[in-house]
Amino acid sequence: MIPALDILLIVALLWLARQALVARDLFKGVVLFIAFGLLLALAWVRLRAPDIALAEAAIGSGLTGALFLSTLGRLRRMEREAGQAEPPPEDGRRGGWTGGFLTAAGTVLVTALLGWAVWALPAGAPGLGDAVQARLGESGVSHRVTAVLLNFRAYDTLLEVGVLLVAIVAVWAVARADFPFVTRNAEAGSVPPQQTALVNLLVPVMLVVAGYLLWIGATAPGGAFQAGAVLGGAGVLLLLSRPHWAVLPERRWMRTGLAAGLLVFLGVGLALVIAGRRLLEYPAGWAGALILLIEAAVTLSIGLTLTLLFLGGRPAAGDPAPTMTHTNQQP
Amino acid sequence: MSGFALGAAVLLLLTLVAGMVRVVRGPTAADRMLAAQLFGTTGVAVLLLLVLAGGGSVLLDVALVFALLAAVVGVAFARRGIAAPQPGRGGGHERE
Amino acid sequence: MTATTLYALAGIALFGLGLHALIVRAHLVARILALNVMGAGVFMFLIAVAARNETPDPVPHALVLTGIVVAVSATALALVLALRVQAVRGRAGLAEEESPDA
Amino acid sequence: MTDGADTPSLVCLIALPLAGAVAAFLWPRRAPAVGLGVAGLLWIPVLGLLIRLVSQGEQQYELGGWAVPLGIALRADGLSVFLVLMVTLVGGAVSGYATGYFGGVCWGSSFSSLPPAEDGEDGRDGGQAHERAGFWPLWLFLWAALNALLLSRDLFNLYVTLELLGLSAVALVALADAPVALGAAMRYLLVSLLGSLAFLLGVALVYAGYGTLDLPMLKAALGGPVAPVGPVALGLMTAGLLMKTALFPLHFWLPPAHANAPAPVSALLSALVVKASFYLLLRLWFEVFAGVATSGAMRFLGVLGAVAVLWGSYQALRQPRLKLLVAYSTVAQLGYLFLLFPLSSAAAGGFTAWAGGLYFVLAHACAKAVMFLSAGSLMRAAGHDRLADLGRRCARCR
Repeated sequence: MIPALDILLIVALLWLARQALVARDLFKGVVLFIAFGLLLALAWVRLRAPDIALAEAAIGSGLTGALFLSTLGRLRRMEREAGQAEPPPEDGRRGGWTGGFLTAAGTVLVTALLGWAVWALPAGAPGLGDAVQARLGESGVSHRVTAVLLNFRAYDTLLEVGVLLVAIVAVWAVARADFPFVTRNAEAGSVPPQQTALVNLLVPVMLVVAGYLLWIGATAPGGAFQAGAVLGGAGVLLLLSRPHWAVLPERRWMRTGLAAGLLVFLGVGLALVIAGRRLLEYPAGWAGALILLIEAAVTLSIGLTLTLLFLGGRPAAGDPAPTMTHTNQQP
Repeated sequence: MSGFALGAAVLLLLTLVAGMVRVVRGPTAADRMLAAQLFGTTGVAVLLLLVLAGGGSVLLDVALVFALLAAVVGVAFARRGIAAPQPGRGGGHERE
Repeated sequence: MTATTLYALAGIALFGLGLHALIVRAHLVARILALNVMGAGVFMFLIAVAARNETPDPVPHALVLTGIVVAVSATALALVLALRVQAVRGRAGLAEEESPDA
Repeated sequence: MTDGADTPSLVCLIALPLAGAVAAFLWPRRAPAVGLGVAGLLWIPVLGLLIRLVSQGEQQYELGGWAVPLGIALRADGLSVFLVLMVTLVGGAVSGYATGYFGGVCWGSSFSSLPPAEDGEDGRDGGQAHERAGFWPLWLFLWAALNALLLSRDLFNLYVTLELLGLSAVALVALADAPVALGAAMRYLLVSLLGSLAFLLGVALVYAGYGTLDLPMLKAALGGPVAPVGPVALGLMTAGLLMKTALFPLHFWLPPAHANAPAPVSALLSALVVKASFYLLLRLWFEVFAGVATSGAMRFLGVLGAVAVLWGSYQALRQPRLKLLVAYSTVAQLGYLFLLFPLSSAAAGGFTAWAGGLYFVLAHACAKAVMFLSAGSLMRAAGHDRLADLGRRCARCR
């Protein structure tokens, strides 16, 4: 007997996803996607995964939603400046009715095949839960997910912190300083006093919450990712309500802060190698402290990375005056 | 107590369905966004009810993060509206 | 059928929904949205798998946390790239003629 | 199998380029020196690893001191060390070329509106400084991802390396700011992300069915009765990897991406990046899932490869631009690689097929890298790569 709550949640999730994906109006699609993310966090709670629920609430619906919203805003502005009154109609794709039917049939077939494989999964429920439980005492933390992330499978996490740095280098390489948002946001000018008041209230609270999540991660759901995401949320709020921040020139501390997570993580790992241990093989008694050190640096880097990813381009260099012109030719 | 809390949670989820209709039908961008923000608030309420139903106090943290990040989305929406004004029609230019 | 099986199947269904939208939609933002829904489906499947046990298996939880952060990085890069495509071409879509033999 | 705890060559192969990437990001002006330094220093762990492989056989390294399946292990056998050697060789050569390429005049794009970069340090050459600043950290991340992928024996870890590889490769393509390059990068990114997601779902299915992520342990677990989850997971992972390897008919993204990237990037993508996902296919089909993969499926891959050879060569002959020609020839050459699947399962010719296949991988990596680098130099000299006009220009050079 499946609880009504779960059935309702799953039906709502599937329906929202479908609506978000078929919406011709992209703004509608994005808002539906944000709502989808909120319900997804509830689903994680129902599946007894509070760590994921925390991350989803912060990243999945929160920051990703904000990213999509600001992208749509910038797209519309570009379209208007290019003289397109209405957004151009989406091109029809792949040969009309038969093509559409074949695509749909193919997707249904693939999904059915996957569903069949899931349905026929052996009942034994194998997994590594017991192995984690058995070695938890040696990991330096008492929360099992943190033990996996920062100790048993810390190498994955190390590479993944690298992915974050790649993302920022990539965004900076793709979007140059003459990117429209940087200048236009400054021109957008006055921020309503209500927003300033809200931000002044929220940002300190978010900083405290980020610190709390970082600290609690050793013993309970929380940790560097969730804390970094909340920190990133605070950064996005500040970017949105201090227009002059958006044209803040690139500074040394930005690069240092962005790289800090990978630097400390790799540094600790290699120091242990030099000390004759293996990569990220924490000495007994030191594990807890080293994990906290790494997590603190990673939290800082994630927060800064998410903020600067939201900026959507490399910060202006040197001269803070927005003199850059952006070209927006029609092809 | 837990049965009552779960029942109330189901009821709140049902109210979300009403909210979804507003998101889908619009007609203006602000309608959709407000409805989605309502989702966030209802989500917080559902989480608190699940705490009552024995879900553990960790859900309070989730509810806290929910509430904080919903504000980020709200501000992102508002700034988007300011940064992209359309003469005379305010934020409602997504009218279908 | 248990609730976890239902969630696992729902994850697969989300993957399929996203896949279809990724193929049929032309606008880049819509396609990036589709990829995010697909990712959510994979994550839901993994978390449902973890929930089969009496105490949830922490390994899939760690994997999904990693996956969520990777997903937001990729999404940010994709959106910036889509904006650049719009800036240089006037529309956020990919021209079919780009791959001459397609 | 020897545990390499006392010689951290395996770790150095990954940590060195990773540290180099961070350094190149932090000190953009020193980035070329960092890149060349990494390219030179990497030979130490590579040769150390080679010596140990020859003297002691397969090497492995348990990261964090945790035994599999709880922890992650690195593993180096003949196949992976062969490919690591190839990456070090080609990567070093391309790094050398890139110092010259990104040091000189920038072709094809104007950055005149760009303000001076790097805290005003590089005021003299804003545009190239920008391209250069992007190239080195991304290339070093790509290098770290390649080595990590070739040495990993954990499925989820492989997913993370695939993402690291894919994102840095896409960003490298986008370094060429031309409209057509941006479109190509966008297409490449979508394909790459779709491929990663398919792979990840396959990994998730494997974990659901067999409770392990370690490749050798999975191989042992697959020896039992076959549940539908095994073949379906293999199918998903294969589909994702075929997209990334650009096997016909999933090759549509490759020619524009490889042809429009800056020349050193084209060389890296064609010579190394597509080989990484091909290597993973070999691992999965011939080692881990050997009991699951049917000979019919192998023959199917072979047929696709054969069609790719014909189609890619035909398209290459039709191209008006030099770099597009070279890119389509990559599509054809990748087709040859897939002939390995049906040939190696033939009872008699198995060993010959493997030797030939690996020789071909190396030959193609070297030849294609050189071809793209030469094309880049020609483009620099002529200002374009239209085949019809290149001849005249080169005649004048003489």
